[in-house]
Parts: sequence; C-alpha cells; structure tokens
Amino acid sequence: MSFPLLTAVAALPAIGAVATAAVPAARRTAAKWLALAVSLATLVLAAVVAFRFDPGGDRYQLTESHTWIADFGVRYELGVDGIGVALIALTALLIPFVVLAGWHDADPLEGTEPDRRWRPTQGFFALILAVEAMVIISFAATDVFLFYVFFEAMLIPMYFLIGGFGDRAGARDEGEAAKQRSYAAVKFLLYNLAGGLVMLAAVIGLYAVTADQLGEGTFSLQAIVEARASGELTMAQNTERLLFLGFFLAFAVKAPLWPLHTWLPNAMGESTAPVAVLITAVVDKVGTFAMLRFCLGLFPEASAWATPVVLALALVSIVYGALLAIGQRDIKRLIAYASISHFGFIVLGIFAMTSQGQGGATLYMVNHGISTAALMLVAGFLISRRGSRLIADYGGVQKVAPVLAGTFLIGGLATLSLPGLAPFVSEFLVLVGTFTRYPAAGIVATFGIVLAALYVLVLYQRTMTGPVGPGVERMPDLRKRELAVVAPLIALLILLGVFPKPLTDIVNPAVEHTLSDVQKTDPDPEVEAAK
Amino acid sequence: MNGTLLAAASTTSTGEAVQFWILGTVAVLGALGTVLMRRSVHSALCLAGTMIVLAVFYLANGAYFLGIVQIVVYTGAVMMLFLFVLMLVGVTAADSLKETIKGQRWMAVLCGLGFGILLVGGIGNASVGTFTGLAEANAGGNVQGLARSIFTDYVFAFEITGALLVTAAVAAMVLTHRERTERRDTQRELAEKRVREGKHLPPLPAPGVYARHNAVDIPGLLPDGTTSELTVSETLRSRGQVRDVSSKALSDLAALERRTEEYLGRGESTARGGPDEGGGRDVRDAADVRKDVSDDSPAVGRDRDADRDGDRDREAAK
Amino acid sequence: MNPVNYLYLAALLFTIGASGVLLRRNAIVVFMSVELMLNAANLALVAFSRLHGNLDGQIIAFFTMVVAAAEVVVGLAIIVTIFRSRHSASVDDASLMKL
Amino acid sequence: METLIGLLVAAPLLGAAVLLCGGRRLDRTGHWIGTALAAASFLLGAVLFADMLGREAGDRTLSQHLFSWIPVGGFQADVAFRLDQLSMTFVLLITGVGTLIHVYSIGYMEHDERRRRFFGYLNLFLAAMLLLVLADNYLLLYAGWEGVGLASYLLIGFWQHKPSAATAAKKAFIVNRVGDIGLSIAIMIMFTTFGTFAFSPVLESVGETGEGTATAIGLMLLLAACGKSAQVPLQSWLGDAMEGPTPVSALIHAATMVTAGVYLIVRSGAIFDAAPTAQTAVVTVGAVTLLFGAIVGCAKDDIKKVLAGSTMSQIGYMVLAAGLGPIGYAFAIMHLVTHGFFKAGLFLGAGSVMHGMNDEVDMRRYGGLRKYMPITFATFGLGYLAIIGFPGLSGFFSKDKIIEAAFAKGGAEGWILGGAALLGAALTAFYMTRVMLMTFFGEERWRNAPTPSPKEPSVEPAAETGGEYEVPHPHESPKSMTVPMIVLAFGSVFAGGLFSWGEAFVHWLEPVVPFEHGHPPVSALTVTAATVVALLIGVGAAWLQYGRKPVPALAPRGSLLTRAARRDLLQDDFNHVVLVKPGEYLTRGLVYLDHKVVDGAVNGTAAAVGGLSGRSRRIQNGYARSYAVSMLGGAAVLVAATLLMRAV
Repeated sequence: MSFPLLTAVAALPAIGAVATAAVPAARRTAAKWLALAVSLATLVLAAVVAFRFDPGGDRYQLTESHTWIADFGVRYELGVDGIGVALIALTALLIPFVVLAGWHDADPLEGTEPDRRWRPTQGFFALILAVEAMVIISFAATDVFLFYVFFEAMLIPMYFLIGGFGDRAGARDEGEAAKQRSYAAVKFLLYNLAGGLVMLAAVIGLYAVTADQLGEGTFSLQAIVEARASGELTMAQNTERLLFLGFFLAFAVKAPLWPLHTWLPNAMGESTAPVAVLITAVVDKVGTFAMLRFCLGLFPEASAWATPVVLALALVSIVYGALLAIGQRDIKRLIAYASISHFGFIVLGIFAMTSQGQGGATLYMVNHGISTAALMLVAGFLISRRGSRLIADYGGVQKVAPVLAGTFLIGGLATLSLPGLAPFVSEFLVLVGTFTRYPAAGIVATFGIVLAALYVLVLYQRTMTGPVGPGVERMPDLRKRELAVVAPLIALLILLGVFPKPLTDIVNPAVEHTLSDVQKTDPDPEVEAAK
Repeated sequence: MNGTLLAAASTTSTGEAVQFWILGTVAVLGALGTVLMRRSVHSALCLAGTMIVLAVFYLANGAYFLGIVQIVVYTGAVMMLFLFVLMLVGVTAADSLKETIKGQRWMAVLCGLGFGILLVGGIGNASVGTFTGLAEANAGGNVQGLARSIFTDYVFAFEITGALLVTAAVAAMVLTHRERTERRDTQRELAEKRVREGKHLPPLPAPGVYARHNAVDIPGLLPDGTTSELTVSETLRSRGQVRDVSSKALSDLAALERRTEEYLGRGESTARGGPDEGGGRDVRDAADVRKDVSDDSPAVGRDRDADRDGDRDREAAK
Repeated sequence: MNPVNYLYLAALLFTIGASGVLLRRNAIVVFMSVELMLNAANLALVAFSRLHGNLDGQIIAFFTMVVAAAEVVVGLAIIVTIFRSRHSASVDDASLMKL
Repeated sequence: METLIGLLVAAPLLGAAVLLCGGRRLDRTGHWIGTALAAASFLLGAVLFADMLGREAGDRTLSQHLFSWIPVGGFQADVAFRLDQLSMTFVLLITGVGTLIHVYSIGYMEHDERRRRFFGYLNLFLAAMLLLVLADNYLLLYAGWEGVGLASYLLIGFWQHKPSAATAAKKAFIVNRVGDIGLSIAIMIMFTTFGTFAFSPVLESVGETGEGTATAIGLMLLLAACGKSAQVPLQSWLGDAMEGPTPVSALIHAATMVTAGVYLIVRSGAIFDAAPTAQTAVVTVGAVTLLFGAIVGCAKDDIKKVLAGSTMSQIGYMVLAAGLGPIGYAFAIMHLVTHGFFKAGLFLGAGSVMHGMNDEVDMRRYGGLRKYMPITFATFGLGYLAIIGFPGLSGFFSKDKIIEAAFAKGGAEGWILGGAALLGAALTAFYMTRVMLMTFFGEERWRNAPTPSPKEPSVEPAAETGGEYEVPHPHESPKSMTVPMIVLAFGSVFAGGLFSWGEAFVHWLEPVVPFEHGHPPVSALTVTAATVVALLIGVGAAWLQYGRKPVPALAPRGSLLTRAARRDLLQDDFNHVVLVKPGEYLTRGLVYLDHKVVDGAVNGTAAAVGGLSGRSRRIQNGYARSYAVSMLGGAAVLVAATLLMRAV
C-alpha cells in the first residue's frame, strides 16, 4: 500500500486542531495563524488527492484498509469515488475561508481579558479543524461503521461551536442571547443524535444480516455491494426497507429534509456566520452525500420503493423552504430556510435516479456550499457592522458600502441560481434529470426558481437599496481580510458556472456506478433527434 | 466436645433438633426484638442474644472456630462497639416507630414478605439431602482445616481482607478523630465577642420571688407586671415547665403551693381542705403540675405514684 | 431433623433483618439489622459447609465476618461524624441524595 | 471568421468586467472604455456582416463551437455560437443602437457619480443580449436570456436610493422569472423528447414528435416571450421599468431586450408551425397586447410611460406577426428593426426633453418646447411620423405589412386580427399625436408652478425639488446626445423603405426564416388605404382634443376607462389581489405553522420527555431507606426470576 493520502488529509487538520488548542492563552493570534496554515495545507493535500484521482480508473481509489475491530469485522477502510473527491475538495476549500472569516469571532470581548486557563479563541479554531477532519473522514469512509462513528462524532465539536460561540450581534442582551444559543445547540445535538441512534440500530441490523448470510459479518460497503450484486447476499424485502429507513432518517435529519428541518434555522441563526457556513455548507453535505452513497448503494430496492415519498418530501422542502425564507425577518434565518429549499433540490436530484439528477445533485452540493458560504459570510460581515440580524434594521447599505452590497448581490444571484454562476448548472441539471423521469415533479420544482428570486431580491432590496437607514450611515466597506474571503469564492462561483467540465468529468463516472447499483438507466428520448 | 463432634456428624440427633427448635425460636425473637424495640439499646441487646444463639448453632454445625469467633468478635467486640456508639449518640433517645416516608412501610413489608416467601419457596424446592458431615473435613481439627485452606487456596482473599481491616481501622480514625486547627479563644476575645454579638452582658436576674416561697420555675416580674424570660433557666423554658403566675389570684397561688407541697410529700398540715376551695381550677392546676412533673426521669414518676397511694390513705383515714 | 431447617431459619432472620433496615430510621439500628442479615447468611454458609462436608462454607463465613467487622468500624465512624455534624442519627436526615 | 463571433460577445463582457471591478480609478475614463468596446463589437459585427454578404445565401450560416459547457450523460450543453442572417440582423441592431446609446449616455449621465458602473452595466447587457441572439442552443440562449434580465434589473434599479426604482427593478426581474419558468420547462421537454436542445436538431426533428409535445413546447416558449417582451399577462413590469435612466429605457425596454421574445418565437418558428394551437395563442396574445398597450398609452401623462405603453403595443404587433407563421415572421423581424430605430429615437428624444426640463416627466407640465429644443423636436417628430406609420417612413412599411399578413391569416380569425391591428394603428396615431401636441405645441404650461395631484405619481420628481418651484430653462441637449438622436432619426426614416425595396429584407432572412406571401381577402392596396384612414382618424381625434383646446395642467378625472387605463388597466391591482396578497398570507401562515406545528411538535416531544422525567424524579426522594426498598424489591425479582428459570 502506498502513502495513505486520505488518512493524511484527515489527520492533518486533526493534528492541527490539537496543536491549536495547545497554544497558550496569551498567543491568541498565533493560534489563528496556525489554524489558517493548517487549513491551507489541508487544501493542498486535498488538491493532491483530486489530481491523483483518475476519473477513468476504478470506482474507489486511494483505498486504504486496516483491521480495526476484528471481532465485528469493522475495518478502517477509506476510499474515494468522484463524489467523495468533489466533496472533500469542497470541504478543504471552504475551511480556510471559514477560519479567515471567523478571525475575530472568538476574540474575548473588549476589556475582558480571559484568565490563563480559559482560551476561547484557541478552542474555536481547534473545533473548526476538528470538524474538518471528521467530515473528511466520513466522506472517505467506505466502511459503514467507520462512517457512522465520525458521522456522529461530528456533532460534538459542532455542539460546542454553536453553543459556545454564538452570534454576539444576535440578541438584545447577552443573557437572552446565551439562552437562545444553548437552546439552538441542544436542539441541534438532540435532533441529530436521535437520527443517528436510529441509524446505529440500522447499522447493527445490517451487520446482523451480513453475518447471517455471508458467514462472518462485515461493514465494508464494497463487500456488501458486491455481495448483493453477485446475489450471495439477499435481504428480505421488509428487512431492507427497515434498514433503509433507519439510514435515511439519520441523513434526512442531517440534510435536513422537511419536516425534520426545524433545527437548522435555530442553529444557523444563533451561531456565528462562519459556523453557520460550517453547518450548512460542510456538515449537512454529509447527509446528502450519505444518501447517495449508502442509501442507494446498500438498499437499491428499498430506495426505489421509497422514491415517491422522498420526492414528495423534497418538493415540499423546496417550496416550503422558499416560502418561509420569504417570510423571515432575520437575515440568517432567511438564508437557513433558503438552504432547506436547496437541500430539497439536492435530494430531488439524488432520488430522480438519472445521471443528470444525481450528477446535478453532486454539483449542487459543491455549488451550494460555495454560494451559501459567499452569501452567509457577507451577511455575517454586514451583521457584525450593524449589530443586528433583523432585515428591518438595514437599508441603503449599497450607498455607503458598494463593494459589500455588490458581493452580497452576487452571492444572492448565485443563490437564485442565475446562469453564469455555478448553482445554475447544478440546479438545471437536477430539474432536467427529474423532469425526464417525473415531469410533474420537475415542473413543481421549477417554481422554486421564482420563489428563490423573490426571497433573494426582497432581501437585497430591503437591506441594500432605498434611503440610507439609521445606524448604517457610518458603515465601513469590506476590509482587506473580508475581501480576501469573498473574492475567491465569487471567482470560483463564476468559474464553475462557466466551465464546470472538470468537476463533471470527475463526478460522472461515480454517478454512473451509483446508477448501476440501483439498476437504473436514463430514459431514452422519444424522438432520436437528427444529430 | 465429642458430643458436639458427633452432632457435627452426618446424622442429626433428636437432641440437636430440640436445641434447634428452642434456640431457633429464641433467635427469631431476638431478631424481631432488634427490629421492633423502641430504644436502640434494647435492640442491641436483642441482637447480641441472637448472635450468641447463632454461635451455638455454629458450634452445633461443627464450625468451632467460627462459633468462638462469633462470640468473641461479634458478641464481644462488635456489639460493644455498637454500645459505645449508642452511648455517644445518647441512650435515652427512644426513636418513635412512626413512619415518615409515605408508603415506605407498605413497600417494605411487601418486599420483605415477598422476598422471604420466595426465599423459603426456593429453599423448599431445593433438593437438600442429608448432611454429609464434617467428620473427615474436621479430621485434623477444625481450626487446622480452616487454616490450611485459608493459607493455601484462599490466601489472596485472606491477605486482601487483612488489608481491608487495616484500611478500615485507619478510616475509622480519620473519620472520627477531630483535630482542633485554630487556636482556642482567650477569655478576653470571648468577652469581646459577647459584646459584639450584643448578648446579655451582666449576670442573669434571679427568678420571681414571693413573700412565702421562691421557685426557679417562676419567672420574675418586670416593673410593668409582665414576666421576664431571662429569669428562668433555659432548660425549664424548653421543657415548658415555666409557671407564669403573674396573673393568678393569691388564693390560687395558695392552692398551687399546697398542691406542690403535697406532691413533694411534705407536711400534710398545709394541705388541709385543699380540694374545697378553688374547685375546678385547682384540678386544672394539679393536672398541669402533673404534666409538668411527668415524662422526665422515671424516679419522679415513681414517687408520684407514691403520692397517689398517700392520697388514698388519706381518703381512708377520713 | 432436616438440615433445611437451618436454611429456613437463615432465610427468616435475613428477611427480618432486611425489613429492619427498611423500617428503622435510627442509623445504628439499621446497622444492627444489617449485621443480622450478615449473620443469617453466615448461618446458611455454615449449614452448607456441613451439608457438603467441606470447609469452604465456613471460610467464606469467616471472611464475611472479617468484612462485616471492617464495615461496622467504618460505618459506625461515619455515623458518629454525621451525628456530630447534625446532632441526629436518623438516616432520613441525611437525605441529600435527592436531586 | 468564426473566431470573431466569440470576440463579438467577449468585447462588451470584457468592458463590463473591467468597469465593474476596476474601482474608482476608472471613474474618469470608464465611460470611454465602455463606449469604445461597444463600438468595437459593432465594428466586428459590421465586418462579419460584410463577410456574410460576401457569401451567397445558401451558406451564410457561421457557427463556432467554443467548449463543452455541461456534459452529463446524454445532457450535452455546449457553449457554441451560430451566426446566421437572423442573428446577424440582431447583432447589428443591438451593437448599433447600443453604441449610439452609449454615446448618448456619456452626456446624459454626466452628473452621475456612478457613471462608470452605469456603463459597466450597459456593456454587461450588450454581452448578454449578444449571447442570447448568437447562442446555437436553447440553454445558452437561456443563459443570455437571464443575463439580459439581470442587466435590466441592475439598470432599472440604477438609482437604488429611490425605493420606487428598487421596487420596479425587483418587479421586473421576478415577472421575468415567471416567464423564464416557461423557457426552462420548454428546454426540459425538448431534452426529454429529442435528447438535445440545440436549435438545428430540435427544429429539424420537431415534426417527428406529436402535436401535443410541440404545443406544450410552443406554449412554454410563448410564456417566456410574454415575460421578456412584456406581453399580456406578464406585461405589468414594463411601465414601472421606466424608473430606470432614459437611455436604459431606450436601449433595453424599447429597442432590444424586450424584443427578445419575438426573436425566440421566430427562431423557434418550426415548433410553432407544428403546433397550430400554440400559434393561435401567440396571435391572441399579440392582438390583446397591442390594444392593451395602446389604450394604456392613450391615458398616461408621464411621457416615458406613454412610450412604454406604445412599446408594448408595437411588440404586440411583432408577436402577432410572429404568430401568423411564415407569412408573418419576416415582417415581425422587420418591424422589430424599424421599431428599434424609431422607438429608441423617441425615447432619446424624451430623455433630451427631460434633460432640458430638469427631469420633469409629466407632459402636462410641458408645452411649446419646439422652439427651445429644435433638434429634439425634429428627431422626435420624425420618430413620431415613423411610429404612426406615416406613408413613406419606415414604420409605415413594416406595420402595413403586418396588418396585411393579419388579414391574410384568413377566415374570421383573419378579420378579427386585422381589425385589431387597424384599431391599434388608429390608437397609435392618437396617443403619439397627443404626445407631440402636449410636448412641443400649445402654451408653455411649465412656466407656472404645478399643483401636484395625488393620483399621478409621475409629478414626484418636480415635487422633489423642494417647496418653491423654480421655472425650468428648456435648452437643447449637448452634441453627445443629439448626434445619436439624429442618426436614429435617419434610421427611422429610411430603414423601412430600404428593407422593403424589392422585399430585400425578406429575401435576406429567407434561408433561416421561412417566408411565403400571404393573400389577404381584400387587395393589399385596400388594406394600406384602410391603415392610412385609421391613422388619419387617430391624428384627427388627438388634434381635436389636445390641439384645439388648451391642455389642462391637471389631469381631468376622465371616464372610467381612462382612469382604469391610467392605472395600467388595473393590471397591478389584479396581480396584487390575485397573487401578492394571498402570497403574503400564505407565507405568514406558513411561518406560523412552522413555528407552532412543525417545530411545536419537536418542542412538545422535548417537553413531554422533560415532564415525564420530572415525575419519575420524585422516586429519587433521597431517603436511603426507600432506595433500600427498591434494592430488596430487585433482589426479590431476581430470586423469582431464577426460580422461574428453574421451573421452566
């Protein structure tokens, strides 16, 4: 076995997290730079992974496999297909921006110099890196149990990030803010734990099934998929459906899918913008990714069986999320509901079971990550300036801070998936992919486009245009650091919107494999057009 | 010795049966006593009895060493320890058996009975044959036998229990030993403390004084005719034996005095025609005097009975 | 006489001791009841050892005694300290285990 | 040659990028850069045009495949351009008029400190519009389609500090989005049906699919066209779009962008030919809109809103023509081009008037301006003659042909459409004459202070100038503004004649846009005569009302129809009642529901668990004895269990 590249990608931030946490209290800035350096190094490694990955090659590459818990056939198995590569790249790409954007979020409040033992800043960045490590592992894990462990472990650092480093701009007084924050954090934790425990039951059930039929039980994704393909592992219909539900529930909570979404607005609203980005752009992607890799890979028949319901839920999420976004008064909650709507699109694409749908869904994960990061971070900068999350407190920002407004607008346009920006590509693919198999669903989903335009533009109009509102007059424009966060993201949005081919080339083969798992092929056009 | 050796043999003689039934009853009674006696001293004594009975049973079952140990260690050391602690805590305190925790008693009885019945039932359908007897086990002597296996098979357990004992001893010392860490206050400091706390500085005033008689249980009257708490000792106050006479007519006082003297068994002469005058109120007073006198040391109780006899004599004499 | 009687007796004593633990408030009496239970157990052990004709039962009974002695020492010490601090030997007064 | 096509789009795109990212340092030179790049792409267009003329009609189509855009499975979207006669026409129109309007804006936006960004947006618009007309597949067209939408959004809302402008911009974008649903669904249907959405394969093989599919696609495309070209029922945004700077109204909301719908329909002619129902829908929409716009135009007092209404109605003509099939396509495009000239000219004229009247837009505050701004008057007048279809001017040729074609549709349908078109011509004449008279003739109503009427929001700008009213000093606009107007005036005079000289235009387009002669039930001459009569009636009526008797400075209450027309025939009220209000209630209701029901369920569960544990906590009363009871109970249970085990 060659150099364990994937392990390295995951281990680097993990070590970095420990190191950052160990920085003495006085050297706050050093911790920040360390965190930034580590995240950048991780990005480099991830880039190496992306280049070493050969789209034409076999399905899982850069595989590593070691025994972990021999008694239960639990193995430390890593390996990436195109989807995994794309998402690992996304994660590694976003973290530096998250770190940079959160540069001052964990500083001690003015005047209060924390004592030697209490090191919030170090903790903040260490937790972010820890999350990165866990997310990367779960994107790379091809062993169900390994995946589960990190899928759940992720909650711990996230819990502290949400509960410990809330949005200072958020609420009137600190006490009430803290209450809101801990409420959000606990809600996040319990919600996801509940889903995760159901999944644990399903994981054990899966082990039982394999142990029952294959002699000794295994958690290895590849092994199970091959066994199913070769017919030496056959699940009873009900067993498979139950296991599928167990897995799907956990992912639907994480994703989040209507009606399991209510933790997201609280979590995103109360946490700082970078953490909110971490939640919606990185952590939640694990849910959709896992639907694609585990639900479809392990339980093809059950997936086919559940498709109508899942599609319905996805459609509800799309429309519902958009409508609620329109109704929001709080900028961050608005973005949160917008994300719910977008996750609806992702799930829709996944379960449309067409190459366009699933390819689109994968691109969507990446693009949504970038676009939401851009929008949310700019919103965060805006909020940190005015000290309020309420849309009503703004107005005319465009006049005093044109660059901020411009970037905000671009982020918003990406969110409403304007052609030329990355999300359009994925959203249209999802729509087309859905339409080819389920025209009605495709049409319903299309209305999400209009609603998206509505909430984005209403938000932009209320905050940025019109006469300059009170408290906005002195608002400074984007600073160097903030520009350094936003500009690359926007450049990326445009690049992926105009020339997404490199990404699609990586993703397509993986999608083909997934489709072959569920024994689906794209429906043929009724008229073979003259080419 | 031989007899008991036989008794420890496989067969059980009728003698042992008799012994069992008698002593067993005693043991059960003792156990019940332990649980039910109001005063813990009594419980302790009952327990000691039970333990002795058990010691006998041990001997009867050929566990000579244990029997002795039972008597020496348990009935001797442990029970003594109990008694010491009882003394520390206070012997006279008789705790009421009134249940304070809701439903506790019912639950306890229920569980206890259930458990007992199940146990008995279990033993009942357990196939207990006859005694194998300890003849060959005790062949080289019971103590030797025990020693052998203790120092061979059970040596580790033995060592550990030894360590446990030492630890326990140390623990007991640590727990009970109280070391004065701070310096004791000098008299001056105490005085200053009193002043600071605004306590009553001069000596306490004397109790109420009357022409004919003075009593510690009668509070002194303040200029405005009300009584002063300070003049009566703390104990009486807490016992509620203070007699507030500030509002009583002198005649009542006279009756009162007489009653008291009668109770204290002094000169009948003063007791003439006591019941005639005063009437009901006397009775009341008498009653509360009795109340006052009652429920302290049994001695008081006793000579109170004596008084009653005295009364009866007097009725007869008339 | 049927040796099972000893076991019955042991069971009876044990149960009485148990209910004593449950019913009495005075820590010392509770302790005595515990001792009672231990003794009951010992009786059973001794009877067993005679039943099976080997000394293991007695040895275990012996260990039980030792442990019981240690336990009594510590327990009583605790009772004394508690009594010192709160002038009562009632187990209900020490009801701090409540949430 | 092909590579030039890419540059055609790239030039203005580059301009946009430079101007928008360049920052303040470009403020002084920005407008020149923008204009230069627009002109550059016009020159490129000219070169390509010359080259195209060089080759004979058969192979005039150039195509350039740049790179593969979105390749996923069977879904192959390429960034590829196709330059044929149709797109060539548009390229010239867009870049030509675009460049002129760039020049015009240099003067018009002189005092705006954000002029650089304005030119950036204009360039962005040019790029997007060129992408739209040059795309060789529907998806790329969609990209351009939304791109122009974005540019129009940015430009309408260019004066963002005015809430009305911001609202108008938002409205325009969203209404367009509704139309875009149509386009995207159409693309989906195409992909599902043909496995591709490139023009040539789809259009060639559309015959092979059933009429149902074709109709569906057609209707969806029509929806898109309605959105972009402000056709009923998605017309409501155009009037408000006049909030934008006048050059924008001229370029985007008169000459080019709003005509994209017509381009789409003509480009997809094959589909509509295969779907008669869709065609009927198209002509209906066209006819309704041309009347609708005309009626609105008759009632408005805001000069730009009148022109907006007229734009609507003129595009109605084009759509009507496009709906007529091969007998109409060419004329639709022809009218589109001529309209591009004269309508842009008219808007620029209006802009020049406003420029001289310190941004007053209420025609009732004008009057007698002809001697103050002669050039504007002349150019505006020519444009006026052109649009009312005065014989010999360009509007005459194109509109007359359309009316003929409408009659030629045949049957009752033909009569109805023709009638509508004629009526529209009369109305056009009426409201344009009204504009002329109110603006350039009559007494000078602007000399005395206005009595602002609450009903008409268009007097706001004047009111903004503060309490006391300073009399405007009408003056002719600078060269940079007049020159483009003159050029456009030339275009509006001669273009029509040029095009219909021996049906040159039709034959030029024929290779891409099928053409056949329509045969009206009555002779073409009769139709022309009728048109002229209608035109005279309209002019006369207008003169009777506004020429002879003085125009009241305050709008009379007017008839019910007038008042309705002033409120854009209640379109906004309709939308408000039917869409906006219910939408608001729906969202509010959903927010409440999400909070109370969906989230309430979650919190309810949490509360239930909490309460339960609160109850069970009572068991832990802290009394050692009760714990002991439970221990004993447990022991008892264990014994029982063992016994049971033994029993079974």
